[in-house]
Amino acid sequence: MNMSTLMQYNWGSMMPEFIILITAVTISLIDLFTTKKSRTMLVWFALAGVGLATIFLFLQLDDGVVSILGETFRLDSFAKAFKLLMLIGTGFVLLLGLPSKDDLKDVKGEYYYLILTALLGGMMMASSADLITLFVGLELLSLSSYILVGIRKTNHFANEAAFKYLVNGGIATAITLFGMSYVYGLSGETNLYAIQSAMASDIVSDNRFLIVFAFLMIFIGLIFKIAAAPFHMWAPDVYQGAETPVTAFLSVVSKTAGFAIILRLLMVPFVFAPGTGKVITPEGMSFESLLVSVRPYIAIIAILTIIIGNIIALRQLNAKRLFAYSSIAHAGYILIPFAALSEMVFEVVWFYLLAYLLMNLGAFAVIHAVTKEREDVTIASFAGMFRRSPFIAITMTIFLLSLAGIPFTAGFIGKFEIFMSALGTEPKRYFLTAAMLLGTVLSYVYYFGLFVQMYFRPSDKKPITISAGVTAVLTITATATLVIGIFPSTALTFIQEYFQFMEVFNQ
Amino acid sequence: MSSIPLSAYLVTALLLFCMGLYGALTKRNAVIVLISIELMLNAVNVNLVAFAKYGVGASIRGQVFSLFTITVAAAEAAVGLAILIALYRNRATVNVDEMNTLKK
Amino acid sequence: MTGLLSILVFSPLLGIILLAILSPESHLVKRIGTLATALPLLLAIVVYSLFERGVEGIQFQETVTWFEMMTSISPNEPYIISYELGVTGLSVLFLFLTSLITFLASFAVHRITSGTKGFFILFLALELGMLGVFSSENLFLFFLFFEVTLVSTFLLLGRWGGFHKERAAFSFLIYNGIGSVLLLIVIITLFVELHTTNITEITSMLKDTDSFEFLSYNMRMWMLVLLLFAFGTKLPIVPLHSWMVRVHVEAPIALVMIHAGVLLKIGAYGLIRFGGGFFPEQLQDIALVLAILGLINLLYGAFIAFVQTELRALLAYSSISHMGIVLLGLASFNSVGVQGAIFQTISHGLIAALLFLLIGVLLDRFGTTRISELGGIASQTPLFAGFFLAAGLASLGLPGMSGFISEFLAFLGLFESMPVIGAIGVLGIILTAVYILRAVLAVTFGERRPSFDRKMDLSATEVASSAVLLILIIWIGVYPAILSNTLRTIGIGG
Amino acid sequence: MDYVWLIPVLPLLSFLIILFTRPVIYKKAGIVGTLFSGAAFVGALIVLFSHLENGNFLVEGNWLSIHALTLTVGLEVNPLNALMLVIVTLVSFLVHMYSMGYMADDERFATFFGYLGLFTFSMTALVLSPNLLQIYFFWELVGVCSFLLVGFYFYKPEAKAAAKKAFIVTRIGDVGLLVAIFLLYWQTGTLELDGIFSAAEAGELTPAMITLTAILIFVGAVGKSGQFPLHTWLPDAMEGPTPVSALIHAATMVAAGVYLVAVMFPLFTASDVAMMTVAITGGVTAVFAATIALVQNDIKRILAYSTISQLGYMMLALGTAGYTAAVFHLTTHAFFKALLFLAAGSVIHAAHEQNIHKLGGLGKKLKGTALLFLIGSLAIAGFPLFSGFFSKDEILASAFSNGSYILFGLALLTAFLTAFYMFRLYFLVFSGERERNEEIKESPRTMLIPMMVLAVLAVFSGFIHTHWFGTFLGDWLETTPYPVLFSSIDAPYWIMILASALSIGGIALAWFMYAKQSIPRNWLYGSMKEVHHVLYRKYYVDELYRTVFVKGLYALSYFWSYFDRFIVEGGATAVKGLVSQLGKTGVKVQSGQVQTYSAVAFSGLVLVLLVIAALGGYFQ
Repeated sequence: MNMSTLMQYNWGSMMPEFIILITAVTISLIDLFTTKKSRTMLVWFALAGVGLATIFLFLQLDDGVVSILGETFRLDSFAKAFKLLMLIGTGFVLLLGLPSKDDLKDVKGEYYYLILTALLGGMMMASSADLITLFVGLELLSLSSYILVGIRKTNHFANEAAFKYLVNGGIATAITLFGMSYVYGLSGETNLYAIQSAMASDIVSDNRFLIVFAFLMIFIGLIFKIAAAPFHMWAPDVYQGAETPVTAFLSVVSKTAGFAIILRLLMVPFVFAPGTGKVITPEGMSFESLLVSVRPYIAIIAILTIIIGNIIALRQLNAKRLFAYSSIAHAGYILIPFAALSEMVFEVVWFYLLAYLLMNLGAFAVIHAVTKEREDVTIASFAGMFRRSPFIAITMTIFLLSLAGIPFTAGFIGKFEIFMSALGTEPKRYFLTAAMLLGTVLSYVYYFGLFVQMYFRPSDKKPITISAGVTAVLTITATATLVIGIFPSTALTFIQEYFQFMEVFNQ
Repeated sequence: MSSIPLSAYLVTALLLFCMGLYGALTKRNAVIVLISIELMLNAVNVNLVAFAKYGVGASIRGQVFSLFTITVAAAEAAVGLAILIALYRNRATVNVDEMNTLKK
Repeated sequence: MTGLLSILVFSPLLGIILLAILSPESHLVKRIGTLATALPLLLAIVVYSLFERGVEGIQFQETVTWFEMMTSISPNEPYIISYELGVTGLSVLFLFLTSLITFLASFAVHRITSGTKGFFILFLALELGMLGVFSSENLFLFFLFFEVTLVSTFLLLGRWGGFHKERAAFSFLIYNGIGSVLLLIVIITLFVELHTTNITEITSMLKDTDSFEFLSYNMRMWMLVLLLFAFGTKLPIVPLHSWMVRVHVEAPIALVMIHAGVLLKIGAYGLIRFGGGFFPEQLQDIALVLAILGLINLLYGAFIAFVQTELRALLAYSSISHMGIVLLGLASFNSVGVQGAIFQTISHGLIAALLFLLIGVLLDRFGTTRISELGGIASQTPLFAGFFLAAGLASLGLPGMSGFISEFLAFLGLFESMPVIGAIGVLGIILTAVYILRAVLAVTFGERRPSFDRKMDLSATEVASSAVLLILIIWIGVYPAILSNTLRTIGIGG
Repeated sequence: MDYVWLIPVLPLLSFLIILFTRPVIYKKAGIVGTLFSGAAFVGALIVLFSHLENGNFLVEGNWLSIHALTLTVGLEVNPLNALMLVIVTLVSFLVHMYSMGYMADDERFATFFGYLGLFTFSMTALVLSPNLLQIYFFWELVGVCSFLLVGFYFYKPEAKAAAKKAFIVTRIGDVGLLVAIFLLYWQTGTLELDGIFSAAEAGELTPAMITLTAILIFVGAVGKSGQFPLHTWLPDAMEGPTPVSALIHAATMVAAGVYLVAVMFPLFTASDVAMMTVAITGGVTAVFAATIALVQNDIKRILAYSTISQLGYMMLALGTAGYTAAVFHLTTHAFFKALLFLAAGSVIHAAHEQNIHKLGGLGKKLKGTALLFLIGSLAIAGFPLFSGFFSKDEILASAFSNGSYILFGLALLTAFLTAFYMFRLYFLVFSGERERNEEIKESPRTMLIPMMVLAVLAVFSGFIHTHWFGTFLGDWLETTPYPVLFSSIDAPYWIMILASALSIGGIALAWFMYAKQSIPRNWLYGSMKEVHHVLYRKYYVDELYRTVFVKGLYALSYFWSYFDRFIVEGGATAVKGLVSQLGKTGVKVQSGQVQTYSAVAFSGLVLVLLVIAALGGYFQ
């Protein structure tokens, strides 16, 4: 690989990544040479970077599949779609961090460029076509978020949360890697598409149990990122310990990246891999597809996640922990189309992640606003919210309704599609449907419990002042939630026009 | 050419992995926990390198992969220790059992 | 007259907006609130009068494609969902009922002491939901409006309810939440199989035989059972009723009027329109089960109502008992019985509304609805006593009032298909008389209590609103053709 | 004829007018009501005579049509209901007039007349109905009017209880009728009388079905006419104002049961079992009530029991195919029983006392009333040449010619008892001497005139059907449009003599005991204490019902309400508890120990791997 080959790559397709990288580096440099006072501009800088990257991403929407750097970096609809979500999410998170007049002191430069590097990692995960790059991206995201969680050095909750996150994350990574190593061993390839074709070989079908084990190890390792059972238990502690914007980042961007890698890394290479079960066809005995034979286990994991998330959420008093469990439950919902192997899995997952991004970020923005006055936000601190700040109350209402999947919100359409994906496949996935049904009803209790606080309970406290950033986030997310809920076509047609998700499979 | 079969390497790696896991799940000292995680990652490296040499369609990729893993592992260790130090500053302990203020 | 239905359904929005910009202290709130409920009533009357009786099929149909879902694997067959409104003879009656009862209930809202503005806004939202439910021609749309009623009722109940309001609100939420999600399952199953949620299309698609290839008999049966659960919770069918008793006891009177008058009827409407419309064969096969359930409702409710010491709980159980007759009529599975069921839903809507309107007065004047604390009030409040007695008689199915003809038709239908169950069922008629008279006489008759002197009798508005309801009740009772003409085209399955 | 509809409408108008102008017209309500009912009476007379000229009349229209089902409404005039129409309107008119005096100083004067109007409307409409549904419709309405009027003194607990009892007990009967209607509809496809009868004749109904429906209809009649075992409400109904007792609970509504059986007679005659049931019930009731009447002390209750007994008499007649006899007795009974009640009312009005042992010697003070009461008593006792004499004789005759001598015996016994208890009542109230301090004066003319009219009828109405001067009534009744079976009665004369002997004997016995007092009054009490007690407590029927039905109902209801609270709600609560318990454990597992978390995750992985290895057959 010489210079000329390097030059002839279509580097334009990596433009968003480059922009984020450059912004991160510049911010870190500026951070070195500036005083605390003038650091507010960093936020704007970071935002500008993200914005620019988004613009470039939009410019790329129309060009087809591009893969460079020896097939390691791949830009297809799948990548674009998920990158888009991550960029938007990060943008909102940065807006949340927009400091209001009174708290200039705790502006930390590293916070901004670490978020950007984390984002960069996520984007790499979305659009890399090689185990190695995937792994690097994953770790870039993980390492940056470990530090982000513990960024309040002096707060021992933050330290503890960070440490827990790190230990769990490390083990998860190790498990994933272990699985990957076997995949490499059996295929001799690290490129996903090469693996895909190698999977058809006899060696693989002879060691098909090994490949299934590898698959499951990778999967279990990866669900750590999306906080699905049984790898969910870190989430509440970490969410609680971290600063709210960071929590928002973990629960939205990092989760999106997690789904991106799960979908790509588990669907692309293994789509033709042989499974454990035998099927008798007219032209002789063959093995069912691996995805088919592991489906029940994925389904069980999804169901467990939904049940655990919702049931434990019922008993939470701390708002952040509550939403941690709620986001666990939502991870379970999003796993359903994957577990159902629905033909619309990509559309559904993407749409739900979009809805989830809006409503969850909004909810965390509200928590952030409430956090400003007191350290730990409990359910009770929402009491009488409608009197204290109607704006927060109403936006929060929209987010809660959306999370609960009540009509006229994005969340409802998302749930509707998930149900469709579970019932639209043959055979129909009744267990998944039932689990989601149960989860939804359980979730009513704690979401509407917040209504009780906000509208029914009296409050003696003073009105809440919220920063411009939070206001912006709340306004945008709330509006978007409603708009997508009432006119789903806005999002649905966007998918149909720009994202041909099936690209992800072909070379 | 040594005549050690591939499976031997794999078993070694598996044992290594399990030791690491055992350490990570049981040791009370946070530092040891971090080290154990490193152990697990190294198990992966053994796998990769073994496969790269004797595996199906043996190729250089495995070794490249392992290089990346080593680097990342180093970074992870660094971050881990940094966090641990911060924790130690605030709590004056590295005992994992005492890191349970976040619960319920 | 296209767009008329949309105007009707969304007319409460006008009031909502007006109230939203109004200051909570403004004295206009109550007036505007009531006026805002008058508007839909007018429109509903217009729709009702323009409705062509005896004409088959949907009227005032409106169709706008809303959005479509496509899968990248099979993009050529998209899932289309459109905004479709339309009324049949069945739903046009419910539209009128809804807007009327809401209008009358809005006077009861005036007694609310705190947060009248918020109450009215949610109240109008609730009306919007109900109107939407009854005029949607599309299951998806139906569900959306159904949920709107769910949320607004929860908030109304939880904020303005009685002592155990939040408990009541949550049990309402959970039971109905489960119900609605089950309904959603059915809707989606039909949607993914038939690629449409238009009620008429689904009905016709399910009729033709080759649809059995992708929707087997058993599956239909399951869907019917799900529907039975979904709407049975609303109706409610014993033993899914405990939430409903709580709501009756805890909710503010204006809401109870709506709840007993209209919301419970959504259950009946759904069962008739979807259960009967989509899965007639299956319905016929479980007719016996349905009948037995109805019988249980009828007698169970009556027995328990007999020993209630609190009027609102008593009326709650009486509602359960009366809804049993709806089930019986439906189970008879002949046009007479089904019409009886429909008659019963309408008539019970009016009667329940009237009864609770009076209960509201009772609460307002005497501050209690415990039978033991009342008695002999006919001496002080003769008008109230008169109306209360009349309402009671209507509720126990006195000929000349709407209750009688409904029960008569329902049982007449039932006696054709299952005389034995009918014979047991008529016991319910006796029991009804027993508990209604016990309650009514205990409150109005008896020795005069000096402590009740100087209690104010019905006010002019109260007399007017009660009179309107009573007149309708008697009108239907004396000239039932007024309903049957509109329902002429309605068979089993709406 | 075409203006028949006016007859029900007029009283309805009076009801509406009074209802809406109640506060305004107050005292004038009486006049309004009387005028309208008077007009109705005139109308009824016109109808009667025009029927005599140009026969039966029927007009019908659609009421409700649903797919196959078509229900009609209509008006019919045939001999039977033309006669009933006259009776109803006449008595109603007289009672209206009487009430102007009787109710004069009641504060709810207007309301009372409103109710009377409503009742008259319902009763006349009931009589004019050509189909079962319509009959049932007004059947219930008259029931409600009776309920309202019994509970007229709503502040009296007894009145409240009585009203409730009246409504519920009759409703039990009504349900029987309702079921009969349902069955008949699905058997014959119509509810119109001629349709049903023709279907019955054409043999579309199985004999069993005919019997069943007939008996169910009879159950309805039993409820309304206070026949055993549903008689308990009627005596209590005496809590209502006395004019009401005269109008509703003596002359008209309670007779509706008999009327119903008469209307459905073709159906009954088609089934011997049904006929037997009717006859036996009637006979038993007649004696049963008469025996109770022997020992009661309340003037109105005695009359109530006598009413029950007399209605039983009519049923007996019908059961023994004595259609004419029954209708005949219905007519005469309407007059003399109304008279008796009004007279009793005038006594109560004057003396403010209902206990006959506290009354007495009123003959001097209330000459008019005493005379009228005497006429009434003679009539009911069947004293020769009084109206009751002829109608009773007719019944005895039909019972005899029917051939069942037990029933005949019962009838005779009843005749004797009736004579005895009526004159016991008369003598105790009017004869003898008693010093009173308070002033007792004769009732006003508005009350006396109606009684006089009735007295005249009580004396002479018997002559409309005699075997001496002509059986006008019977002949006329035979012009009915329906296939009614008229049994030709050829009774030996000794029956008539025996009957008169019995009545005179009863009167004499009463005279000896209560007027001349040559026989100790309380010999029954003295000699057969138990018997007296059983009779006095009305055979303990009320007690029985209270323990069996009322208590039973309470028991059931409480059982189910506890079931509701503990099983149904308890189940829901249990589920709730289970879920939150799960939540608790989940929270416990969340120990904050980071290594637990990873351990859980890893064990999950291991579990999955083991399972898939086991299921996938890795271990083979």
